[in-house]
Amino acid sequence: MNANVQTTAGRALPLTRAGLPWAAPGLAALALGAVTVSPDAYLHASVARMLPLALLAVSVAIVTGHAGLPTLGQVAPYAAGAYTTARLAFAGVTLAPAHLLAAALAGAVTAGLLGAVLVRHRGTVVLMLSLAVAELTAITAGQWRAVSGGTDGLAGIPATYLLPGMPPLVADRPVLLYTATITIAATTAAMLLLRRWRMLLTATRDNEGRARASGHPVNAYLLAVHTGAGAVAGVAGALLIHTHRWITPADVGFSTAALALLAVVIGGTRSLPGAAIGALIVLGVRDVVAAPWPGHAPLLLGSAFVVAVYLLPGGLAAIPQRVSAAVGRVRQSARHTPRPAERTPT
Amino acid sequence: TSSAPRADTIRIGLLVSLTGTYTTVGQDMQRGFRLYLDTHDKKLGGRTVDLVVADEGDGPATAVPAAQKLLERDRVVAVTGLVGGATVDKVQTLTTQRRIPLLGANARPAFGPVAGKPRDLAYTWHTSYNSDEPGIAIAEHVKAQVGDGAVYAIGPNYQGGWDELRGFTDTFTKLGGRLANPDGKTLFTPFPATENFLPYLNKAAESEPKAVYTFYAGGASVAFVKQYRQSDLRSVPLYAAGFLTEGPVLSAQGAAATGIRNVLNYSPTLANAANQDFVAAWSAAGHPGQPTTYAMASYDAAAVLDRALSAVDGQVTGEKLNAAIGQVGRVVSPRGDWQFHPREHRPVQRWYLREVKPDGPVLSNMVVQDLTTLPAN
Amino acid sequence: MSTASRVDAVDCVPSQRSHEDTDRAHSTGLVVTGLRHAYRELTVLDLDAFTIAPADRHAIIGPNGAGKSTLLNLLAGTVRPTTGRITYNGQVITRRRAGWRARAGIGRTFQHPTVYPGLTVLDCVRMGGYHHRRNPEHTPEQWLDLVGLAGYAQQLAGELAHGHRRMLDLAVALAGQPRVLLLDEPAAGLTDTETTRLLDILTGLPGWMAMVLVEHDMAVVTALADWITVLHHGRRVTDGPADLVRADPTVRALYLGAPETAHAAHR
Amino acid sequence: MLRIGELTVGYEPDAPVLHTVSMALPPNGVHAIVGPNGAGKTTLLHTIAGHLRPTTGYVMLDGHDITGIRTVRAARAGIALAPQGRRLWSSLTVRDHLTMTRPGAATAQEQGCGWGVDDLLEVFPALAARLHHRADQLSGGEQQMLTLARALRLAPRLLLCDEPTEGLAPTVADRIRAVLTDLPRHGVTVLVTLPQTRAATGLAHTVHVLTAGRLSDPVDPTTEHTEDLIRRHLGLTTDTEPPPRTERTTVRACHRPPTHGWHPPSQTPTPIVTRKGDQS
Amino acid sequence: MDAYLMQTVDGIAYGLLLAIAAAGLTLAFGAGGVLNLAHGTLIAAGGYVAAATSTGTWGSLTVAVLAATAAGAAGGGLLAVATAPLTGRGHLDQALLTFGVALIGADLLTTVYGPDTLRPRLPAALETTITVGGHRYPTDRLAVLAAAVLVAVGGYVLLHRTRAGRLIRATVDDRQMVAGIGINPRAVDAAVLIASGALAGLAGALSTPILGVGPGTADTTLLLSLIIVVCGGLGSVPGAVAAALAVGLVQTLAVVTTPALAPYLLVGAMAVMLLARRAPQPGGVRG
Ligand SMILES: Nc1ncnc2c1ncn2[C@@H]1O[C@H](COP(=O)(O)OP(=O)(O)OP(=O)(O)O)[C@@H](O)[C@H]1O
Ligand SMILES: Nc1ncnc2c1ncn2[C@@H]1O[C@H](COP(=O)(O)OP(=O)(O)OP(=O)(O)O)[C@@H](O)[C@H]1O
Ligand SMILES: [Mg+2]
Ligand SMILES: [Mg+2]
Repeated sequence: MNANVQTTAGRALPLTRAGLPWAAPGLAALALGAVTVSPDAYLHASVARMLPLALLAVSVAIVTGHAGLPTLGQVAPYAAGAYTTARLAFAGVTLAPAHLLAAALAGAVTAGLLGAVLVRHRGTVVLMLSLAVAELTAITAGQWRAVSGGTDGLAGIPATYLLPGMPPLVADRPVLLYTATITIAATTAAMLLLRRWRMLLTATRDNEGRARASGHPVNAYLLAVHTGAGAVAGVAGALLIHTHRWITPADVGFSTAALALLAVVIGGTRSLPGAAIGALIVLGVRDVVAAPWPGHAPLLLGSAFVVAVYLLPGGLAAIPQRVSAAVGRVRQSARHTPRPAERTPT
Repeated sequence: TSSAPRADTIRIGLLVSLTGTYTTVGQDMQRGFRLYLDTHDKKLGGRTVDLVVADEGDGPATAVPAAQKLLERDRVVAVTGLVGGATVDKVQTLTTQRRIPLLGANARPAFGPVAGKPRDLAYTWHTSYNSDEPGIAIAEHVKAQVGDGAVYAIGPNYQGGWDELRGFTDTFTKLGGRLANPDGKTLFTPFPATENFLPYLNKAAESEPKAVYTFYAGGASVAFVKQYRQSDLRSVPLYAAGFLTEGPVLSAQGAAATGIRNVLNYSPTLANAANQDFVAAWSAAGHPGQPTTYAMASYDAAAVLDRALSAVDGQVTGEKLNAAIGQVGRVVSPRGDWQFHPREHRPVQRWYLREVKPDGPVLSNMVVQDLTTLPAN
Repeated sequence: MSTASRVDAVDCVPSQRSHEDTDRAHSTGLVVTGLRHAYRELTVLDLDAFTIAPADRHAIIGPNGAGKSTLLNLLAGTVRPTTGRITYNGQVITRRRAGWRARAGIGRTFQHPTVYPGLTVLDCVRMGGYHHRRNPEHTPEQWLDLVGLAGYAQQLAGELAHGHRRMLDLAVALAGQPRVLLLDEPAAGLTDTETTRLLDILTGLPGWMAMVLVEHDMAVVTALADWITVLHHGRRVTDGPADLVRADPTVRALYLGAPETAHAAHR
Repeated sequence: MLRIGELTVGYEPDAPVLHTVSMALPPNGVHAIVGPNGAGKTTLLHTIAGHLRPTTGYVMLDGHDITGIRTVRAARAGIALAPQGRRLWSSLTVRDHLTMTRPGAATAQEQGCGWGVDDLLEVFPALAARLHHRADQLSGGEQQMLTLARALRLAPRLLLCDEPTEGLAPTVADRIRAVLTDLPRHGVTVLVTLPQTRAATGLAHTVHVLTAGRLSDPVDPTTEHTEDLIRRHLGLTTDTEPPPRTERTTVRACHRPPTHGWHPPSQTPTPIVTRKGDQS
Repeated sequence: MDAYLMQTVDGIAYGLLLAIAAAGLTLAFGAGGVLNLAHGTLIAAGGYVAAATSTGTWGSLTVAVLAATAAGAAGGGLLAVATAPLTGRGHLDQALLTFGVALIGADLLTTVYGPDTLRPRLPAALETTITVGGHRYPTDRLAVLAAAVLVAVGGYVLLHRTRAGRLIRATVDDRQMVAGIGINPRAVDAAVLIASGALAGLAGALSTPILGVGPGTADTTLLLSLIIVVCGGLGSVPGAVAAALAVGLVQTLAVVTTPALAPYLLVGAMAVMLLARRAPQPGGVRG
């Protein structure tokens, strides 16, 4: 059997295959750089404001795409990170590294505890359990007034400092630079870690029974990934406080979770940069593109979702592959003459 | 729209909910503001107004980006509207930072400290009221009505509900009133999830209250009123913050709402001339039903801006406009004349006791009596 | 559930195995006692005692639905028994999960192999040996070579033909370096040549490895097994050395049918 | 009955699995395809049943061009497939499978007979005992029986069976062979893939050999040297030759008990987890 | 005790009201495998249509119910067309599409009917209360209770007792083999969505007289329906009814007995219901 011929042919070009996962973060970094350089303060503030959700979407993509557990529950570690940061800031701890560390820890612990329950389930049950998690997070945030300030939330959270002695991070451009750096760094770190785990997680998603029969502690893998994603979500929560300096329970509730999950689908479930860009698209449509038509943001957002489903099967992440496949088809038809249309029914 | 406005044109941002739970309120506020413009030649203080409307949505998550766009892209000289308390709380820091007056026309939250310092309210004004004022205003009347009897307090479980109910219960108990609630604490129902109030109401009936006090708004108020009349409480007098029966919800409630006594700073049946003009203009503009307190407060916000802008010379800036707002003095309003409280930057105004009665073919909140003027200086 | 041909009445026939074999199994093999598995009221397996000692080549045969796969699932930890006890190397493992047992050396193949459709064939084998010390004598490539899939190393496992998947499943199981290998119909759907290759692979495995073989192809069973257990309705009908069992009239009536019909000429 | 011409089929654009395959099946017979694993047997049956579209070539049923028609129409035209790998509806019971599938109207009339649920249960008594079990609760062999029963229930004119006896006990396999042999008398043409040459020659009127996507001319199994002929077809074109005997020693050699990691159990019970880095 | 009896009756009535709301989703998502997040929007559409049609007479009520059902079916048909190209692309893509459709639909509904909360007018006989065991109880809820029983029985027969019901589930399990027995799986998909849309429209007409219909209706009903369908075990009518009753009782009995926990009760109960189900023994049991 000419198996070798069969396997190499017809696949994505080798260049896109190897370079693809890194092209996206590179491009994203470039785009963000361009935004930072531009003089438009509104642009700076808008993009900075979107990045926490982008990082949350990355965390959702890790759980949904890589662990195979569709989740709305990552808002819980997000909330843990955000409120930890807020409380630290109110308590006088204003150093960004301390915030990030504490938030990551809080997120990981929260996700670890939730994961212990969630990873025993699969599919729709996970989705609904995590929906319960999202709702409970928002409700708890609303009721626990001492921490969250009630349903109206907290405002006027002290600004953070990158290092002692530096000016506070309040101006739009530095905030954007800082947030973008953290977002890209966290995404890249997650991608690197996941690359090492790719085989294990694919196996777990594809055929859990076989994986267990080969000695793989499947639930432990999933718990580890869930916890790690929780740390990312915690960092995203810290960024939320750093960019907004306010928070309401609704920001850590179902609607945020749903937006993050939809961003992940737009990005192409397993692609972390895709998820982040998906989040930027979603928020961009809702907050920027729709602004001239007040009251019709849902209409535009809905249309964007519909268009994304039809035009981007497989999400943003699949675009390079589809392009290279199209190129392949063109080449193919150039080489072969089209097959004869007539069949000879004798 | 980012080009600089001409000298005789000024740009004003109207941030209201056009999507989500509070769309009705937001729409009314927009109608109110535009009504003032339309009846005043589309000019405020002699300047043509370029009104930029932005959607507040369901809360700060959508409202803050919209506010930021108003401030940074459209460079408005004032922001008005704002339906939700949480939104005001967050947007206020943005406007203050940029020295642009924020002239809220609906919710006014408690404004917690910023970074440990008390909130700077120099640039923050409201043409509405504090959320606890309706309850404060009606407490004495209810006490007089129930005598020694107990009152059952029930409301939605969120900041607005907490404030509204606290205003009533604190004042009521200070006056020696007794709550019928088992532990003396107001019953708060999950918000916005509750649509079936019957269990709560039937439960409340067990404590045999002399009256019930409540605050709900929007869709929940329709369900509440309808189910109140189906519950074991049906013949117990119902007192409420006026939002329960304000605006289009009243027609959805239908006959079930008749007889509800409620408190508000406005009624379309008020007999003053400003109100008669206002109501007439409202109908003339083709808007359905009668104007609401939301529309009225937004109408007044336009009126305040009108007076303030006429006092500003030359190029309008946020600072100049803010200073002028502080000087507007008496505002002639459909609710009766009022003026800003010098420190609190909100109206010192009269509150009315209203009752839902048939007014010709439709139901209306008819004024029964004046209650009190708040805030007391 | 009552037809004349049924042997429901037959209770679990005691095992014929010698005491030495059983003792060996107690210290270093798998021992099953009083194992019963039921789905709701339907008992699908009921074995009083069943032992696998190192170096055993133990075949399990029986009609469809006899409970053979269920027995393998129970041994591998994929399902939990309703009652009963399983020990391995003298240690009770009844409550241990499948992953733990696999790491402890109980490997298996599946009756309906799918392996990992999204991984390449080579990666599938890598995943099989993931929990084991890398051994230069047994690289994944060598395992693939052994089962004859070296040419497909970079193809996705989901795109393999059915017979190839079965061989890949075996390679994955072997990569786990088991001490007890549970094989569920490894020859089903294989061609003559592949069956020969399979037999070569299995007979070539280290002698100390215990093997439990579920198979309907009697040629394979005869070539490999030195002990056969016959199951029916979850109970042991008989067991014994291969040739004795094959000659057993009950087994013929129940399972094998007349030897001539098996491959009788057409017409 | 069925004519296939110059069929080229593949899963990816430039890597066909079947190369210009042609064959003609006379009606009312049992026809077998044998070939090594991965030769493309399943691919061929799926193409006939409309699950796959060929890149070139044609498929004709009773003189009608059915190339690339959709599965629904193929089924309505009287083609039933008993696929490899069961493909049952896991949430339905055995009874549901049988009652839901109904004889295609046209074929049932023509044939004047179909398989009733009771007939099928008589052929597969094991299913009768499992009528109310869901398909995913059946044993492997029971699933295989149900796959066949479902295809038969459709009363097809052309029955495609992909390795129908896989995983079946010898007695049941015999019964199925008997059923298949009997089908032509009811006007059904059977195309069956079988991995084993002997099984095919015992069953079919004609045998085709498929190797590496190329189909041989039909072989008549009644002639004397059939099996040799088939062997030759297989042997001539396969590159996966039966391994020469010498290979066996290499296999052995590669399985010396390893020195570490995979060591033979000693008589004394050892800690059993052999995780990476457990012993050092 | 007597009071709790009343609350229990109300819990059952409210639960059955929710069961009606969830009926369409039970069919589409539970049985048909289409995660239809536009379900709530279809219910709202039915509600608006009913509110606009009914004038308080029996005749207009009948027309309203029929019109709402037809509107829902039309919406379902639209969804069927929209989701047809997505077969085989998984739940998340369906979720994205139907969520988009839901957002668009909600915008259109508020544009057409305005943002106010509307309530269909009922005939006077249904607006009153009747006395049950010394307590008064609203007639409209009893009427809905009766309608719910009809819908549930009908749904049970359709899904669990007819060939159509089996076809729906078979199509989810393996569409190609459904085609292989001569039935077009796309037709099955379309029929499922149209029927589910009709049920949603009907639910809108039946529930809005009690709860009203406004911009928030779609989200609230979608959430409750999802909870009921998933807790009920996806596609089982008795399961869905049981889950609906459980939710109904939680929302009536539990919230008044432990008001402090009221905000947590609904989702908490859902989580408990899901966790109480034995965690599935994941794949591979079938060797
Ligand atoms: N979905 C697929 N994508 C790509 N290649 C495939 C796919 N399915 C099968 N193939 C390839 O096509 C070839 C023929 O496969 P097919 O399943 O038709 O073989 P077969 O003759 O039926 O083998 P077996 O006897 O093992 O069932 C194999 O090389 C296989 O790898
Ligand atoms: N999850 C389940 N629920 C109910 N019954 C089951 C379940 N799994 C298996 N069974 C039943 O248990 C019996 C034994 O099944 P098992 O798979 O062990 O049979 P088997 O001996 O491997 O048969 P085959 O040779 O056909 O593979 C079968 O009758 C089957 O129907
Ligand atoms: Mg089996
Ligand atoms: Mg095959």
